Amino acid sequence: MKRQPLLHPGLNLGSTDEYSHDVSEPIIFGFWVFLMADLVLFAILFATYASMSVQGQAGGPTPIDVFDLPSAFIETMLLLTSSITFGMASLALKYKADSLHLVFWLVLTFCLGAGFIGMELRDFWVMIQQGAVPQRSGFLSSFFLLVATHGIHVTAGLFWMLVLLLQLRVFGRTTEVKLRLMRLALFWHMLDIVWVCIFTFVYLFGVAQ
Amino acid sequence: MQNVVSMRRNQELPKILVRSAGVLLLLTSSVVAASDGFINPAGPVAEALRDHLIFIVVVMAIVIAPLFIALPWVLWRYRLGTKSGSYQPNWEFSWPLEVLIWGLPAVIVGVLSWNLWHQSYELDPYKPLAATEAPLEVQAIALDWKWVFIYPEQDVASVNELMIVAGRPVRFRLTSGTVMQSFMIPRLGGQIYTMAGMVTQLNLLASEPGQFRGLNTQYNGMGFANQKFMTHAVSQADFDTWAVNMSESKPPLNQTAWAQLAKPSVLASPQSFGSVAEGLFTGVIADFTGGYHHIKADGTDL
Amino acid sequence: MTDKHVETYTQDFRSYCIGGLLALILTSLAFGLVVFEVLPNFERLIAISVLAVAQIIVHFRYFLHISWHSHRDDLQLVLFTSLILFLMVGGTIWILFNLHEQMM
Amino acid sequence: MTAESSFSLLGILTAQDISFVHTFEHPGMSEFIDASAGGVMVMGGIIVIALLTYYRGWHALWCDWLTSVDHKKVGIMYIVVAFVMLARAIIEGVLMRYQQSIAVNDPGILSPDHFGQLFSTHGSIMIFFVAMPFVTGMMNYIMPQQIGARDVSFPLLNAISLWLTAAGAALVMISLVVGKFSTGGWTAYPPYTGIEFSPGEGVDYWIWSISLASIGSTLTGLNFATTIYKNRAPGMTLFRMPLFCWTSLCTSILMIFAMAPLTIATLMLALDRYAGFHFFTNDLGGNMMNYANLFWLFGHPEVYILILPAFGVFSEVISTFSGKTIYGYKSLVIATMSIAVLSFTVWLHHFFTMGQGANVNVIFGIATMLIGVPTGVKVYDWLLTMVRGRIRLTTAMLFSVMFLVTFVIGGLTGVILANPPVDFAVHNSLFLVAHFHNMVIPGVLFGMIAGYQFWFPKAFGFRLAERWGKVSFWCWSFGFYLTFMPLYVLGLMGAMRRTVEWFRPEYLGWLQVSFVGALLLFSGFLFLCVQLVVSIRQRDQRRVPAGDPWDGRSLEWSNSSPPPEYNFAVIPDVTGQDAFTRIKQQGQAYASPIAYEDIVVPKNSIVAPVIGIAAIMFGFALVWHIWWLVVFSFVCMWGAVIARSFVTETERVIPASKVRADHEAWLQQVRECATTPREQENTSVNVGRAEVLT
Ligand code: HEA
Ligand code: HEA
Ligand code: CUA
Ligand SMILES: [Cu+2]
Repeated sequence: MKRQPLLHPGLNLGSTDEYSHDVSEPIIFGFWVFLMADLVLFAILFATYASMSVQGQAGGPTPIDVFDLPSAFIETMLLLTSSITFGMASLALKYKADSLHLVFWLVLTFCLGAGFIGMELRDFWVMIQQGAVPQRSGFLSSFFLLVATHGIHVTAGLFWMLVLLLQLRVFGRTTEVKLRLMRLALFWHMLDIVWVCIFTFVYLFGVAQ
Repeated sequence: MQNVVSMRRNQELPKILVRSAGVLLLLTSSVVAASDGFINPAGPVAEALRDHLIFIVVVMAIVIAPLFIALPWVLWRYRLGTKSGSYQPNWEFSWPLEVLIWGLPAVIVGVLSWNLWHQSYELDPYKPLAATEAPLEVQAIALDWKWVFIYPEQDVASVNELMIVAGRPVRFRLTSGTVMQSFMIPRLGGQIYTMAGMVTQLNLLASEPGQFRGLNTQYNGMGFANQKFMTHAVSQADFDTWAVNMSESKPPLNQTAWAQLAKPSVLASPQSFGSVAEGLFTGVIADFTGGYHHIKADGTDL
Repeated sequence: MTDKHVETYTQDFRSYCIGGLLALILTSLAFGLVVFEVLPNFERLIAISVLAVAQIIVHFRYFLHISWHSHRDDLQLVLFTSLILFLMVGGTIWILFNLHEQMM
Repeated sequence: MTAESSFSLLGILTAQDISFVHTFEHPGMSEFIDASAGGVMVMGGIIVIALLTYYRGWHALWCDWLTSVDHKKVGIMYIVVAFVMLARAIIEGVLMRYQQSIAVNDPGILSPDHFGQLFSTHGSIMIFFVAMPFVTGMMNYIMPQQIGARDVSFPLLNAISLWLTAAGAALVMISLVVGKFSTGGWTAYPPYTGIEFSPGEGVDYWIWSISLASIGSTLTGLNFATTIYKNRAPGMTLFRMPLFCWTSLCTSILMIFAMAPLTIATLMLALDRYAGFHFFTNDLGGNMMNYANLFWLFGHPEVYILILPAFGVFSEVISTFSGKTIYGYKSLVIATMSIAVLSFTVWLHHFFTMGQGANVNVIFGIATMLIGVPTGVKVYDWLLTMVRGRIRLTTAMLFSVMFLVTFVIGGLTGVILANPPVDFAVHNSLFLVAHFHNMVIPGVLFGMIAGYQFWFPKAFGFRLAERWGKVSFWCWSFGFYLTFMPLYVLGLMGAMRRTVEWFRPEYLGWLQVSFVGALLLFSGFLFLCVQLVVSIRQRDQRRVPAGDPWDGRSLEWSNSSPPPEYNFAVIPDVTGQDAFTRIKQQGQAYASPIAYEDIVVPKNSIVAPVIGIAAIMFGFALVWHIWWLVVFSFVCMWGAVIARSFVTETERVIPASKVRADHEAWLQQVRECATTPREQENTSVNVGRAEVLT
């Protein structure tokens, strides 16, 4: 190899598709910067939740009253598995010449993600049935905003996946589509990290206290 | 000749500055003496604040004054076409200077920080003032656009008028029945926010009898500019007489009177109340924090 | 560094598998701690926090492929972000709890 | 939100909300001023449209500007937005000064409500729609050229950021005619701005215009940071970048991290207002203190977002007009970075008086003062840059010098405010108002004006008239001191901010002086306009086609004025700091390159205007609860993005032959130009080729 290979975070295409790797440099970096800005957004929501879940219950339901821990656990498992399947999709993107594997893994990821969203909506519904609506207290306002913001991100990721599946169909595996898939992968894995924090600091903490 | 002209031009600007600053300072000090800001203190807190301010300015002058002196000199000495200063377009670094320009401000900030540390604890508004007498307790409630003062020990209340004892510390406990506001009596000391459902504290003292303006400093709508009150610092004897007169002659601050006060309005003149409904102050706070039923899991209680 | 970062399928595959496995295990552990009420209350909170941090590191390492081999810019970015997040979250929590204590 | 309003075609909008109708029905001085302002705006819009139609400018406007993704045009458009908004915000400033100067024991001419709207729009506009677009535009125009890049990393995203900012600005302007603006100040503290105490559309206008702008800024930050990290010319290492690029980088980083808290705070406030959430309400567990916390988590870094680019400009201007390398380059870089990082550690100093413990105040107070150290280093580095130089007091330089003098006064008062005990006494007072105007006017605005004087010839190909520039400068300087020094005094005398009427006769004199000062400031602004008009008329004597009128030191001066759309015919190879000065001294300036290559530039795109217009509709619809339009415009925005991702032909190639022809023609022209000695740079001798001293 002539030049020192540059490794950006995420799966590098360098060893199989050098051209795409070369142009990916600023684009992936830019996307990382975006992810970091997004992470700040979540961090602020976490900090707000941290205070409101304790100080803002207003005599209303407390975390332990309304959280369905097993359900959250299953959601976590779904999302984690979807990260692994997206990993497999990335591998297919990098190493497999055909799109079949890629599409298979993406569709699987989509289903897992959709399952996650479905369960989350069910959880919300149950809470609302119990009267634990966001209008009830500061704690619930901040809970719904934090968790729903994550949910909206996942939903956006699902839409994005659909668009990319369409693009795979229309354009095939062009550099542009590849780079978009790589960005979606980063987005997806990052949402996982955010969820791990939600699971731990919202659900587990809420119930453990 | 030409030199003189360009010198004049080059120095015009800083010179004017220095002069106007001087004039300003003079004017300031004379006007300030007559003003009712903390700069003309009427109590130990405001006095400490003023001294702290002066201390900062003096210490900062050590690093700021050199700029005012050096800048005109540099502009003059290194102007285009001069023969005076050497021209070294690539001169870009010097360790001694570097150490100086990082070091000196760092030392100054160190000194200021030390001072800040001590003063902040010393002048913490929650901290009771050192005095032999027990402080006078006053509960202040911010409303739109008026201040309600309750004197729990005397069981009287006044609106838009504050009566305190000269020479005796006052301990305020403050809350708000509406939006966030900020309570301040400039000549006595600093301000503190008042917020619904919460209690903040402030300790002040007026050294001498007198009248001091107080106000809300945090914008809260149409009546903001009119939300002011007069503080009367009087002797203990006068204060006691006043309190007794109040309880004998003024109407009670009951729920009806309170409901009237709580409506947004600007009062034409201060009001007084001869007795205060039990637990009014805590009630105002509880309005925003308590009184909720604990929700049941099945939601029947919502 | 001996290898020139020319990854092979097996290497990459293994990376995702290890990551996935670790992630699932760590989550289950934390869940187990809470459900079965292992450890006293405070220690339990500490334990699940540690597990969460470990899991975040796992995700960064195996899914997002951030490591000391990464491009310097990206690593700097992530580290700098961590610093800012720490300041913002830490500061906010400190301030709000302090205010709460002083006023309620 | 009643049932019928949710389904009505116009939401809760009624004829009563149009300011003209309102004024007609409730005449009064305050209403009259309000309606005239609206009238002026509408008239201005109509005149612009008429002129464009008359001169058949629509096509050019659309094709050359509005759809353009060229960073230079985007930059100029940012500055135009800033300029339009500025015109409104200055007048509001002067109006407020007038009101206060007559309102001693007298209601004056403005109703309290109108005054509330004035300081709210003035503050919000000045920060978000004047200062922000101004610095963003400046960075847009200059930074890519200084690092030797052809454009920013994501040109389309750049245009989208511009349009989002412009959409926010448009919403504020619309509020002049349709409905009212918030009275909550630029900080919009709840619970006052909550639905209970501020029903109506005002706060909603604030929320959505600020949100749009903040998203635009986040995207800008991300774009610039990537550009600086990834698009530098070969050899342009980070530590060879001009300081303006360093400050741009730090500003971008601040934008990336600091906008999120604002976005979240406004979102929460919106949820409180629209959906009955309890983030900042008085009851049910809401906590308004968190709003203050979040707002300033953004708000403090924000003021450094504004000042850092100005610092960059001063570095360039002072070094160039001293004919000398910047003193202490590394220490300036380190200082800039320290300021950027430290700015995330001090936000609590805006609410020292909220009631937290002394320990919290102490930590944040000390952190705040620490910023004084790197700032002081910068100040003295600039001073030392002049030492052993040859200083030319051009307009840009005068502004820079006056900045140094005045800024330290503002810094001094900043340090005073950083001491919690003293802040308890002057918080919310005119002392504070004086402090921050002392930072934003001599700091940010002087910086931007200096940059404008400095780079104008680069952007438009001719120099500005120095004489008018200097007249304006003196008005600005005296105006500033006259306006704001009295406010310091008033603050110490216990006069508070946001006050529509006073009751202390001793304030009167100071207030009147301050008003005179404001008029002077305003005339300073007018003289800047005069300067522009005069310069345009004399443009033929003022042309600088060779592109280097000031003996510039960085790469942007090495190409023509105005530069070609691709900036550099051939990407330069950089060998050190002060890249262009080096090239000149080595005698390699204006040499023909060995080879030319095809240049790929992005094509124009309608995506950004579509998003921008949809964003205006989106904001407007949210303010007036026109739900169908909310959905529609939201779909439009994202539809445009998705549709764009299916477009494959997004770039255009400029063939090497054309690049060669243009560039060689320009080089030929430059070689024929006489060189200008520095003494004559403000005469018509100066055609943009600087004399090189060896
Ligand atoms: C960038 C910020 C900025 C700027 C420039 C200004 C400029 C001015 N401000 Fe400012 N002001 C604020 C930010 C700013 N302000 C903020 C944030 C608030 C707080 C709001 C609140 O309470 O929430 C405030 C509040 C405020 C008040 C209310 C004080 C109170 O609360 O009682 C007043 C009152 O007089 C005032 C006056 C003025 C005046 C007279 C000017 C000007 O007239 C000064 C002169 C400026 C100009 C004339 C324009 C500059 C011209 C250029 C840059 C042109 C150069 C460019 C080209 C030619 C391309 N301001
Ligand atoms: C561009 C804008 C800008 C800049 C650069 C600054 C710079 C600084 N500001 Fe300012 N500030 C504002 C804009 C700005 N500010 C605004 C808009 C508000 C009010 C918002 C509102 O409420 O509406 C505000 C409010 C504000 C407050 C809150 C006051 C209150 O609400 O009660 C404080 C308190 O600490 C503060 C401090 C400082 C300090 C310490 C600096 C420092 O960065 C200054 C550093 C500079 C120097 C110190 C001078 C040069 C240094 C030397 C010559 C070396 C020697 C120095 C030392 C040894 C210390 N500012
Ligand atoms: Cu605000 Cu307690
Ligand atoms: Cu600040």
